[in-house]
Amino acid sequence: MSEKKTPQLDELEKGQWPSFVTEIRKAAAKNPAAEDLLGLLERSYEEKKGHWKHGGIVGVKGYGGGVIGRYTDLPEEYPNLAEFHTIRLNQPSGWFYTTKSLRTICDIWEKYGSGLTNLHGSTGDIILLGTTTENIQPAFDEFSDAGFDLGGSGSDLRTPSCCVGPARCEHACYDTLDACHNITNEFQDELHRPMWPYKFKIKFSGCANDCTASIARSDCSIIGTWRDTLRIDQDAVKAYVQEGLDIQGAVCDKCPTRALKFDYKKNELNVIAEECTRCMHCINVMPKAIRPGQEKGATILLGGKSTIVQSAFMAWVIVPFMKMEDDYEELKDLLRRIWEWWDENGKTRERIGETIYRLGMGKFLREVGLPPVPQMVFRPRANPYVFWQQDEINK
Amino acid sequence: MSEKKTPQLDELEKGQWPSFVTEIRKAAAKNPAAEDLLGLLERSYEEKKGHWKHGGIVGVKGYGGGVIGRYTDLPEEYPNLAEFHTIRLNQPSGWFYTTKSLRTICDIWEKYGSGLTNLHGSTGDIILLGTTTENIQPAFDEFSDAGFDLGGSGSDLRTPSCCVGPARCEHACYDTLDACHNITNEFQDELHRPMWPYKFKIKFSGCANDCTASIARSDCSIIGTWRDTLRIDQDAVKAYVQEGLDIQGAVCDKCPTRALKFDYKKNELNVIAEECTRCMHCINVMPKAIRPGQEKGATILLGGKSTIVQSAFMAWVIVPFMKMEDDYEELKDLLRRIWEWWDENGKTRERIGETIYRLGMGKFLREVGLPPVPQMVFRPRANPYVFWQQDEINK
Amino acid sequence: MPRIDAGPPHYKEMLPPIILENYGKWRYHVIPRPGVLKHVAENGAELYSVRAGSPRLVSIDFIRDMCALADEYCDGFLRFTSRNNIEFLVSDAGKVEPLISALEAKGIPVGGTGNSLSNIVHTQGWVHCHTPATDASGIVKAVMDDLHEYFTDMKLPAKLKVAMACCLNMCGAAHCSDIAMVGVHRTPPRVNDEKVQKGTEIPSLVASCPTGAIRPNPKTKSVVVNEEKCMYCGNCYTMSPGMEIADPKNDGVAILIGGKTSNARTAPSFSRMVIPFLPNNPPRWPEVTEAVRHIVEVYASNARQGERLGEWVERIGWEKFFILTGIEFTDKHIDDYIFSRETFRTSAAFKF
Amino acid sequence: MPRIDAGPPHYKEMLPPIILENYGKWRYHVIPRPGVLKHVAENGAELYSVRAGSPRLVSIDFIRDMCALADEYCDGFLRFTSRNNIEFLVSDAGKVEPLISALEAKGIPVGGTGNSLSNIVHTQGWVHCHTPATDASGIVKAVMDDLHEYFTDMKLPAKLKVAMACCLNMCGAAHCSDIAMVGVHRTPPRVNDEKVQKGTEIPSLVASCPTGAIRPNPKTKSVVVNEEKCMYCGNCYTMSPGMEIADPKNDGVAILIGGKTSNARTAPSFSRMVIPFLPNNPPRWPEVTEAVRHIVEVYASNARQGERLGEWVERIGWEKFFILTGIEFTDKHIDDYIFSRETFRTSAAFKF
Ligand code: SRM
Ligand code: SRM
Ligand code: SRM
Ligand code: SRM
Ligand code: SF4
Ligand code: SF4
Ligand code: SF4
Ligand code: SF4
Ligand code: SF4
Ligand code: SF4
Ligand code: SF4
Ligand code: SF4
Repeated sequence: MSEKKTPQLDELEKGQWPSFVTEIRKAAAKNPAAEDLLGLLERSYEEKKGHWKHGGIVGVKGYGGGVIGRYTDLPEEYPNLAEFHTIRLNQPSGWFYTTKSLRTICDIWEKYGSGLTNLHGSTGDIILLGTTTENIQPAFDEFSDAGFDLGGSGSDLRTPSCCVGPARCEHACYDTLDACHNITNEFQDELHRPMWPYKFKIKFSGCANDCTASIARSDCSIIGTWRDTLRIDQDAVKAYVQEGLDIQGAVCDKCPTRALKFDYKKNELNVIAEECTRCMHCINVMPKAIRPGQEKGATILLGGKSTIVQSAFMAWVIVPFMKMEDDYEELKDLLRRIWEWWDENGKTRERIGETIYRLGMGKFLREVGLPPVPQMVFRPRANPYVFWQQDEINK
Repeated sequence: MSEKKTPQLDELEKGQWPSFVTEIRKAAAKNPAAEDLLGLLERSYEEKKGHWKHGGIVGVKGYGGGVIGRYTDLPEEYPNLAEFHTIRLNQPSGWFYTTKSLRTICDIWEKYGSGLTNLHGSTGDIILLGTTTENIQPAFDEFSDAGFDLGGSGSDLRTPSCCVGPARCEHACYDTLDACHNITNEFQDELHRPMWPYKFKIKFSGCANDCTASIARSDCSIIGTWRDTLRIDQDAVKAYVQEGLDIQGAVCDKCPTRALKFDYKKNELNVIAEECTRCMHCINVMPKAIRPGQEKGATILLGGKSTIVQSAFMAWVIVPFMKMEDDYEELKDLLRRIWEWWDENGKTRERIGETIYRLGMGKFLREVGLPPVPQMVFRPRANPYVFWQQDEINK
Repeated sequence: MPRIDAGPPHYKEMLPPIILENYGKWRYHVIPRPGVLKHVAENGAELYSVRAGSPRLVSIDFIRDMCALADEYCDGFLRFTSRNNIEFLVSDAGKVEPLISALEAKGIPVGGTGNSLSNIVHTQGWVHCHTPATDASGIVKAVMDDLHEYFTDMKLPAKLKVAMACCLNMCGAAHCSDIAMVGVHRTPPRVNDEKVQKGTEIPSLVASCPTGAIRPNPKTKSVVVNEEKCMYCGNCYTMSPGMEIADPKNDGVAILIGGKTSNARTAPSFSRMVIPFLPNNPPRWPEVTEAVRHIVEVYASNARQGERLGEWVERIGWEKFFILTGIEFTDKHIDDYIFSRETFRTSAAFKF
Repeated sequence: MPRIDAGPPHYKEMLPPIILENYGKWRYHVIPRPGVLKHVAENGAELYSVRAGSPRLVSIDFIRDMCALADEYCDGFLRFTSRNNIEFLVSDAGKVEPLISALEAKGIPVGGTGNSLSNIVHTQGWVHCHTPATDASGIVKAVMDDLHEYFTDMKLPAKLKVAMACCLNMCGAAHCSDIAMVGVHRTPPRVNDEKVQKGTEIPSLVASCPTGAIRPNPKTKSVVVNEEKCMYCGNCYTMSPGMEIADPKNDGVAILIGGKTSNARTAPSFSRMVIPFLPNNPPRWPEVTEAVRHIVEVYASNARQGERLGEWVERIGWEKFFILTGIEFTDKHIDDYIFSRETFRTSAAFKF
């Protein structure tokens, strides 16, 4: 294949942004599958059509997921892509690495794979793109020895991920890295052996800025918050005034609940605690002067997913406030109850949000044992189509 | 029956608000059916249960609607309610009456009915409550001679109604009374001979205050508006300032698009024409100083209805601006096209809004021949589930 | 000779001279006192409309009484409003106060203008309809007695539009009212096979159920109801007398709030359920009147001037509304029908 | 010996000393220049994160190169962001500029912080997935080349989060991004009966169609598609290789805008369709890059400081957005799926 020209892809080596084509080319220099990939991709560019197909399930002993089988539909022409599977490795919390650990991955992948990766996949895994059926197990064995494990795929728990949180962010309301690590380890069975109606994703964000986009991208979104009052340092407020920040315009007027009052005369900023919805805006603009309260924890939201089938859903509040402590027992217990309910009620390929949408929050809350609270809704129902339970009516 | 006690209803003759029980009692003094009604109602109050049932269809020669058949399920006990039908008379535009015309109605109804009425029914008709099958035709004949005609019922056009409009309101952007009268007369056949999948209501409001609640209560809601700029009389603005009106707070800050700028120094109020959405708020607060523009017409909205089956729908924009002139030919033509489409596509007991919801605005607009415009939506679709037409794709 | 399709009387025949002269030429209005609108025309002409409350369900005697007043004070011209109030069209300013006195002497309240509670748009109930879950006129009377002061005064933050519908057909704008009282059932229909067999079109009956709870039963030539799926809307009963839905032990009233239809400031909005059920306690429905008064009072004392009920709640947040009113929030408040998704709080920002 | 279910490496092993010491004790941050975050701890310790763009699809050579830089400038510690940028964790202020120079020398852009365009979250496309309607990496490269200045500068009104998904599965947060490019099909699947017969569970296949367009065909033991009902989502193809959906002549890219996921100021929101279709024109998709640039430019020159793209559009109104951008509004923009009702303008207030 190496002689083949790739005029279209060549165009994508121009320009200022680093080029994935250059990357494939680098891998192609050492690896025949990567070389075939250049050719196949050029062909796709010509034909405006992908050349990958469904195929047999592949995997690692003891695991039900973590590897995505992939086969080209042109195996005669691109024999090195006849099998070109993906291995998903579970990333460390917060995507932190030592160069040593990254190099280990590279070395193993050089041996068993195409040398191409995604850092990272959209769910958060280390994506190792392109290996053969045969190489999967030995590759896994070495990754495992090096301290890595597979991520999720199929109808299971998917690899949880988290924002940088307390490792480098002053806003973090709970330890996202620890929570992510802890939950990932607690639910290894759920992560590695598909058993549910469909996939289930968990993402951890330390505050309402939601730097993992968890509300849109995970079935269970865990967003840090606080229950008391945000803290304001009046000296720092004065310093911002001196720097020329328009506190009224850029902060107070944009507070969604108008909870902030700026006193021009005293250069003092005050918050009406019960009005604040902890949206993070003021803290974002004035991180030196304002920070979260002290009674910290997280809001648990459920149901996020993308478009297929019933439309995209954003996750919604099911627990307004949960302390993130005691080894996350409360969260774990809740997740187990949710999964049990979903397992019993969900249809095949129905995400938890769709199951609840179909059957109703009322049934879900009653059966999972969560108390209904107004925080779960933007507003109550507009229709009067209420279901009554047997014990609520007069016989 | 006259000896029967009505202890429960008696309670409803107490209190400061005029009592419907007193009204029934007045009618009962002259009419045995009204007298039975007191007894039947008292019984409903005891049993917490209605005593009316479905029954045979009744009507007037040449008409398919306008009369609602009603029968008690206790005819033995309340023989005068064995038949107790409603006649719906089409009210004059704007519910204006001379005392002469009202007295005529009373006289005829005294002769043929219970003497009880609703002024008016929720759709707008003069509701004559309670007559026998036998009396319907002679009652109609006399009403007809007196210049009245039946309203709608069943799967037909329902009696249109309109706000007081130019008769007494400075805000009216078109002649609601004339439009209502004209359209009602144009579509007498549609009003009187049920022919559609379900009912169809039209209401006319002269401006966005929507004093007939048309957006919620009618399939087709016709709301007055203007296309140029609202007019501000600066002298009157100054007068309001002098009266102590907080123009910034009560007017500018509440303008939904912040289109109004108040100049404190000059006591001048100005509008950014293209920002104004003609919501009426500023005009409502300062009717002496602000009024609609001069290029007046109406916005046409479609699809309003109450809860059953698919949820309540509010009507939505299908024509942002239509001149209300030339004998309303444009509107009539549009209505005809809408009805034709609905007739072809609607299921039994499916309101037009539900038909469009089921089949999509795209299909509706294409087939009815209306150009899609952004004014039809608050925001575009969030899903990418677009239908393409045969002539739009490459073969 | 009766004519067919003659249409309604022409409205122009019904208009007083002052209106005919100033038709489309009104310049502005003021509200000199509760219940009175003063409209001033471009040429300076002044029309006083005196708005009077009506029970809507009225006898011909009542109408004749009102006609007598109209003859005396306004040359025989009057109208009704879209909320069933009566408006006396007075062109002689001097007759306004005498008319008001005459009305009050008859026990007819004057009010309903400006920032007041207007008349309650309502329906038939036990008086004349066959599908009600409660009465309409009775509740309306009880509530209007209780809230009378808000009709005759203009002491609310904004207009307050209350509606009453006796079943989920909601004949009126209950679904978009500041406060709506709606008759609701709470148990599935009991199928009377005999009645269903007689003249009910089974496929239409099956199709009428919003939740698909009705299945045909070929054996009985009738239908069966999946009670788990039924939410008691009563639509099947509208389709067939055999679907007996009325249940005196369990029928009652739900309260929804926060709707509006005007476009002023904010878009028209649906009313939202705040009390899923209150019992039918005729003749005066104390639980209902109390609940409505309570909501009105909390609104009146918390909202800003000019804020409609729903605008106020949306500003402070529904979670705050439940705290301020002390109304219990339950699973019944959470939507589980077609458009439920839009009501879920897909945001981490809320008040505790 | 490989272990099963050992889980990922512990993150603490991956953290530089300055983070271990100040874990959970950061006090505030500033952005001294585009691409550099300076976090200050309670004890005054300072950590500089240098953010560098990555094509995400990278070779091990690239990773080793980055490791070499990390070794040289930050003691061997680095991380990746949730948008696939690389962050070098520099504890020595003096090494920041040299690191940046070294990166730039390698053609690696530094930026993506504050009010800038960050990296484009994207997917596999023709490189590795079997359901794509377009490529992902190619479009991303073309767009990032074109908008490079917005990555390296912070001259936008607010953060700009762009996503690219190559099919409607939308592997990423395309559905809630400021700008989303989504690969779309436009013709119904061509049923390959043979492939369907082989191992496809027909009931699951039928159930997979959101619009109910697929019916089983007992004769062929396959299925038929009601082409009128199909909106080309491709979900059936995910279920069965026999539902051939790719159509080079008609596949392309749709643009959606205005979504966000942060709760700051306004609730998270979905992206909304503004351009239903642009053709697949590899290798550089000029129609797509132009459309995106145009939207970014109109946004940048019209929005207020601090306003996310969707916040800006919601403030001015979508009708105004279409005027300002000159993008044509068509029937395709109007929702016709489950939650369409909520998007209809049920209000008479709008801009012309
Ligand atoms: C690799 C990855 C895209 C990427 O380039 O990063 C990916 C790739 C695929 N996704 Fe995904 N999804 C990936 C993250 C996502 C995300 C984003 C996220 O997790 O934050 C989403 C949207 C969020 C969500 O879950 O809804 C996502 C929504 C889907 C869906 C639609 C699910 C739905 O309910 O709407 C499918 C369809 C399916 O499951 O059959 C899907 C299916 C697929 C499949 C398995 C389709 C297939 O069978 O070929 C793709 C395999 C491609 C391949 O070549 O290996 N992928 N997928 C991401 C996983 C990497 C990782 O593990 O880190
Ligand atoms: C009389 C009236 C209530 C009133 O007390 O004022 C009324 C009474 C009935 N309505 Fe209504 N509707 C009346 C206005 C309304 C309105 C309000 C409006 O028109 O502005 C609505 C809500 C708006 C709408 O159309 O959606 C309304 C929504 C319904 C519905 C539900 C329709 C839906 O699509 O959701 C039904 C059910 C049906 O049609 O089978 C219904 C059915 C009925 C029936 C015919 C039910 C029945 O078969 O018994 C009621 C006859 C009662 C009787 O005793 O005569 N009525 N109905 C109103 C008509 C008077 C008039 O002509 O002026
Ligand atoms: C007489 C009537 C029209 C008719 O043809 O019958 C009418 C007449 C006027 N309306 Fe209305 N409205 C009338 C029903 C309505 C309705 C419909 C309804 O109540 O079901 C609405 C929409 C209700 C809603 O939004 O839920 C309505 C929303 C308004 C508004 C907008 C209020 C707001 O801020 O939301 C105004 C403006 C204002 O009052 O500032 C208004 C203003 C007016 C003005 C001031 C117009 C004018 O300049 O003459 C009239 C006197 C209002 C007053 O009472 O203070 N009118 N008005 C109706 C009287 C009903 C009644 O007896 O109480
Ligand atoms: C590094 C990263 C977290 C991680 O674990 O990887 C991160 C880090 C920070 N985010 Fe973020 N955010 C990161 C992804 C996100 C995401 C998710 C995404 O992009 O997919 C979001 C939600 C996106 C959305 O709303 O659509 C996000 C929404 C924010 C916001 C809210 C912005 C807004 O006003 O809507 C802030 C606050 C701010 O910047 O004022 C914020 C603030 C911050 C701060 C300032 C937090 C801090 O004090 O350290 C960090 C530097 C921001 C900067 O770049 O200017 N971060 N941030 C992510 C960097 C991605 C990248 O490479 O560009
Ligand atoms: S989500 Fe909050 S805590 Fe986490 S990185 Fe973003 S701003 Fe920091
Ligand atoms: S966090 Fe948000 S809601 Fe709370 S005071 Fe700050 S800006 Fe307002
Ligand atoms: S809708 Fe407008 S024009 Fe009609 S009465 Fe109300 S305020 Fe006047
Ligand atoms: S009519 Fe409404 S939108 Fe227009 S300027 Fe007045 S308040 Fe603003
Ligand atoms: S609301 Fe229901 S019960 Fe009341 S009048 Fe209308 S249809 Fe009859
Ligand atoms: S009451 Fe409503 S939900 Fe119940 S069976 Fe009848 S139609 Fe269906
Ligand atoms: S968006 Fe679609 S085509 Fe792209 S990687 Fe995900 S599943 Fe594959
Ligand atoms: S592409 Fe989507 S809509 Fe079309 S048949 Fe397949 S699943 Fe159904």
